Amino acid sequence: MSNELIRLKNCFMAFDNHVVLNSINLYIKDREFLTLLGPSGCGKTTTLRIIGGFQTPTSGDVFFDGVRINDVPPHKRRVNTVFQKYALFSHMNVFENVAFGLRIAKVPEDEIKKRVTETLRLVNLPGFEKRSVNSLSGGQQQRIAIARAIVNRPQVLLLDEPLGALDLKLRKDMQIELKKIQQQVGITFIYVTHDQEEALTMSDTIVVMNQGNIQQIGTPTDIYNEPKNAFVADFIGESNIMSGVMREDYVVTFSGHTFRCLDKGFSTNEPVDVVVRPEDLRIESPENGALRGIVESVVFKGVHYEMIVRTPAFPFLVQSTLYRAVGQEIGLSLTPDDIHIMRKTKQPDAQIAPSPDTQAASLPGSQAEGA
Amino acid sequence: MSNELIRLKNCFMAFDNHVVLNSINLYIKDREFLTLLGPSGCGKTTTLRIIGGFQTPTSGDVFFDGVRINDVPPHKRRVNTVFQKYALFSHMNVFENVAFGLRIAKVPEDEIKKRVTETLRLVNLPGFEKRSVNSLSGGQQQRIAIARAIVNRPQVLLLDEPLGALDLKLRKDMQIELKKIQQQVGITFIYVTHDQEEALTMSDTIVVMNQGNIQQIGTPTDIYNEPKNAFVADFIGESNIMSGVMREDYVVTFSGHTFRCLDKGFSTNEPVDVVVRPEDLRIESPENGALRGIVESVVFKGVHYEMIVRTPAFPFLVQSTLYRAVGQEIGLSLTPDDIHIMRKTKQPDAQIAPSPDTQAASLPGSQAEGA
Amino acid sequence: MHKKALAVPYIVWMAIFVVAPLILVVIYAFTSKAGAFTLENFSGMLQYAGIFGNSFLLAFFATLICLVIGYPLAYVLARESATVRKIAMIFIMLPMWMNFLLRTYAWMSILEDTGLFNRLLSFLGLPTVHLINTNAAVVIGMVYNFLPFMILPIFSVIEKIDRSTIEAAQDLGANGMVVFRRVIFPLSLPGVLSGITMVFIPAVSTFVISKLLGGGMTWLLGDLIENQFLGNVYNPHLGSAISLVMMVIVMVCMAVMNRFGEGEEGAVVL
Amino acid sequence: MHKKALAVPYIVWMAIFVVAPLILVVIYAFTSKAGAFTLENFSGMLQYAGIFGNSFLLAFFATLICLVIGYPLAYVLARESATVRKIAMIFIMLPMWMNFLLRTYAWMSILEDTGLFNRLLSFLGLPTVHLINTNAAVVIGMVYNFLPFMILPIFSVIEKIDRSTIEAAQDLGANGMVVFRRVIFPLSLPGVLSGITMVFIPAVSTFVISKLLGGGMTWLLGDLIENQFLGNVYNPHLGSAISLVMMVIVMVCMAVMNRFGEGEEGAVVL
Repeated sequence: MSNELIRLKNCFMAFDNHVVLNSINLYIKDREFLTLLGPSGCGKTTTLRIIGGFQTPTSGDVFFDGVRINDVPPHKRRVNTVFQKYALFSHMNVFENVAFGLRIAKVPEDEIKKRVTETLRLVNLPGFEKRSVNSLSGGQQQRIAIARAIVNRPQVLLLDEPLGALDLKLRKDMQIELKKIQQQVGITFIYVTHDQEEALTMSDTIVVMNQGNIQQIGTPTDIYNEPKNAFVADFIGESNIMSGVMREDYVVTFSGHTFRCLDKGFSTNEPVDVVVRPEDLRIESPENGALRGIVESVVFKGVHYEMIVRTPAFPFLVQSTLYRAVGQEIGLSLTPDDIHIMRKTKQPDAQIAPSPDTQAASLPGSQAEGA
Repeated sequence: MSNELIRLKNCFMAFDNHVVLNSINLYIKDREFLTLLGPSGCGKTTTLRIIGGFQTPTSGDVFFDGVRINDVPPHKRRVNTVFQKYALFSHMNVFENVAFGLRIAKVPEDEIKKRVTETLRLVNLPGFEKRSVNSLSGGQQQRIAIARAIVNRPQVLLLDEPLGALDLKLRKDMQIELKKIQQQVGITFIYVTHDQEEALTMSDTIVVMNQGNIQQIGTPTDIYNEPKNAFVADFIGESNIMSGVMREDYVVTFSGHTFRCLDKGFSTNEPVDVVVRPEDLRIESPENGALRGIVESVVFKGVHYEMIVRTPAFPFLVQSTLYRAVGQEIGLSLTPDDIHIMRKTKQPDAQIAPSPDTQAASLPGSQAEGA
Repeated sequence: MHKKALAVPYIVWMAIFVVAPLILVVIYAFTSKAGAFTLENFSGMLQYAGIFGNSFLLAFFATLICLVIGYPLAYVLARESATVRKIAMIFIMLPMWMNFLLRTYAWMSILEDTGLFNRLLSFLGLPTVHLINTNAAVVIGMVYNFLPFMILPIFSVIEKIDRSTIEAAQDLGANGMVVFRRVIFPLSLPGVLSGITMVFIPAVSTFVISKLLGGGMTWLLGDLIENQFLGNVYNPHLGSAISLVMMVIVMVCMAVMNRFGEGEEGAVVL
Repeated sequence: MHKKALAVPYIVWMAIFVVAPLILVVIYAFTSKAGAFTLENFSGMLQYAGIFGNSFLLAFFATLICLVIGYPLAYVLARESATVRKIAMIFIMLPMWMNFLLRTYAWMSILEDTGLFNRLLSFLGLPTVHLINTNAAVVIGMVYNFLPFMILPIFSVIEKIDRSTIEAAQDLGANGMVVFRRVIFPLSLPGVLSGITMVFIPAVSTFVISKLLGGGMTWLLGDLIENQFLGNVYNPHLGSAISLVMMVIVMVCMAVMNRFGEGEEGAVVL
């Protein structure tokens, strides 16, 4: 509690009878890199905008350093934002963009010059002062947006999917750079993304959200290794998610077999969700595996192969550096700590997305017409 | 050669003295899934547009089924395109959008109805006929764009970064679905992307491009395991790329040590690029490693940890399921087949991107001002 | 929040500023010179049926010609480079910088029996035509003066049509004609409708053009109204009544057209 | 490619259609009634210096007032919901649907010594003012007639300013006033410039307004030109010359203003 900087208390938000935030509670520590992670429409951006002061919660309170700031307008908050689409001032050059906040704070001119120059060096764009912002590439504009925010030395930097518009390669470089900038300037970063890899790479703390509710808060390792429910498990990485039944403490049945596991405290025969990570399934000879199935597809992913192995009860996604040909029969083994047991939750309505197994449509016809 | 469908011969393209395509040669086989992969501005979209007929090469020829089609306008090519931003007809409903090509081909009305219904089922949007395209989500619009193209049973489907605007999770689902659709309709897909994972997942053949030149053509495994040069190695996956010297056949010196390798045919003491994949470096005790270094940073990536291990000569990127704390001294070992040797190429001018090692800027000041 | 509180009385005040004169016109139309309520101003309206008919007919033709000339021009321009577009726009706007009377007068001397146009015809060995002081001359004057109002809205709508939408249509087998008919034209309809509105309304009520180019032979509504306000008759009450009736007819026309425009593609007045 | 080949003669033809009358005007201005080249039409211009001065002054004030009234309105509207915007736009455009003469006439009866305005003043216990047949009345008429042309371009530019740009400025410590001064206003300048152009040009050359509301007391350029074309004097050559000079002065004004607008932010005519 000693270094708690921001607290959201029962923040509830609704537009037109549509609940966007469902009474969330969250505190953010000083100097941590916290990521709000979730699919579009989960409320993560709304949460960020409430902290930035651009939206006021319908009910609930926001505290900053112990002081309630619900009614403090954005320009009086010691928080700066990097907007999703940069939102640079197109009528000013790079220098004036970065100097904007300093000029408003009436910082002396030579101090402004010094700080802008230093900050442009920090974001790896030294000498760009006189450039027009419209002439910059996406990655450069992104870095000017960051410079414009951090030059004011805010206590908190809010970042709203800042890398969404960049190429994959550039995005990975910027991830490293953002983390480095955060460590150098030593301030709190609150980061919004829908990219779970981004979240894992950069964060000290991840807040997984869905449909206006916080699903889980924890370190990347917590979230990945101990997802609290099927949604988190599925969102934070590829997973095999099955229905199962807890026979007794440490014993679970799923996929037609009974396994030892590490979980207890469920009632007898309680239905549960069982999650197994694809990289935790080990390929064995058919005789040695706890499960036995046919390789249905193999995709080369670089570091590993990704296979779908169809067992009588369930098609398992398996990641392995070993190659097995399509059609081959293999065994799969798994240890008790590879099995994650979760209480059943009401499954949130998924967005309409393809489910590979319900696909039974035939072709719209053969290729008959002549060229 | 028997099933060659499309051939680009010395295709050269320049706008305003800026070379976009530098005499590329490429052939595409019938029914293959070919991906054009490269960073923005590498010429991949131009290549696609030349095949689609939207651009005519400055010089060079395009052949389709052996016939030169340079001057055939787009509406006479048996090729359909899925555009990057969908390009749906906003004044028509879903049915009319999908039926557009069929109506132009004067297909009978009941046949149109049948094929549109079938195709909407194929893309998992049955019953969407009467919807307005403006009311659909990004993923749904994307699938209507695919339906609108494949309902015409083209011989080739061109896809221009079709998943770029979608959320990560949805993108992964669509990758699987696209691949499935391609197998079901059994036509050639030419796919443009900057996402190497997308390319590895879906393609039969990958064409890596940079600055208007083809860098390498091959299967995903070829490209990943045997990159032809440092650019490909870097672009297709995270890599440690170092300068080295070939002492003699099968012997290479880099990072201050000499290693056995599998490559030969270089002149004595020829300078080369050496690529080592981060997942190929194995963590050992400091005494046992061929290289010895200090862990500088650790990032949890879900499946593995990603560490930067600073050796006296080079900071190695290492991916391992083993955790080592920051500051710990460790050893790294690697086998001859982990070492990839490449001839030096003129390094293409990289776009201005952050290079972690040249970063020496100091902070723009400490956090002094009061709240 | 407090910004809105400030805005409300401001908007109310503006509404009064805008609406007060309109209400006054309505009052005028329903009162006699003595100020008493009367329907007399409307009851005599039938005698002007010919003028109404003529005005709407000429305005209709002028609008139609503006559409036929202006649409292709807007279409061609919207596909040109930025430089060509800019230059063309300057050309199109150029006459607007010149006094309305002046440019209409210039047409008078072009269309005269011995004017530029007939001299050009003679030069080419063609028979001359009598244009000045005919309805044709009035329509030409209207087209010249109001054409920019047709071109601009159509141009700005076509310019905004995404290039890739057109490429998608080509890709699906549509040749140039089909792309236009099934994609570009339907998408440009809002511009066409606003262009028609912006040409038809001033064309119906113009009075200078008919005076100069029509030679006062055929009276139009504009002349009739002007005569009530600036002319010898001076009867603003009748003038207001005529204007009101004209406004109502115009509004009905536009409403009908918009209804068509929203319906089936291609069902527009064309 | 062949499309362009078709477009070229079409554009040339349109250029002739547009430019021919303009050239004719220039020819008129430099010829006598007999058709001989002369500079006489220009040499006598100095005697109209007073009318020129008056016209430009009144147009300047009308433009300024339109800007002062129109900018806040456009600004407020651009931030309103789509429904409010739509309704407000209908209100703003409403007078345009009414005959120009008619709405000006309505103002005449509002501004009369015993008109609506003075009656309102009396009712409020304030002294009445003499407005009709003064320059003030003419300016009011201009403002009323041309205000929509100021509001629309400013509105459409402000409407397009990205909401997040404004949020970014707030985020960086700018309060409402600073956001406006440093971000919104500079970004809205193109709209302001086009609004000024669209009000000033017709205001300089209007003739009906001064006739009805100014009572013919002060002649404006529009009246002077009308008199050459439609009036008793009938001297189109002099009329053309006056118009040309007016056009040149207007263009110089606009060029100077645009130059300022491109320079430092805030250096505009405000």
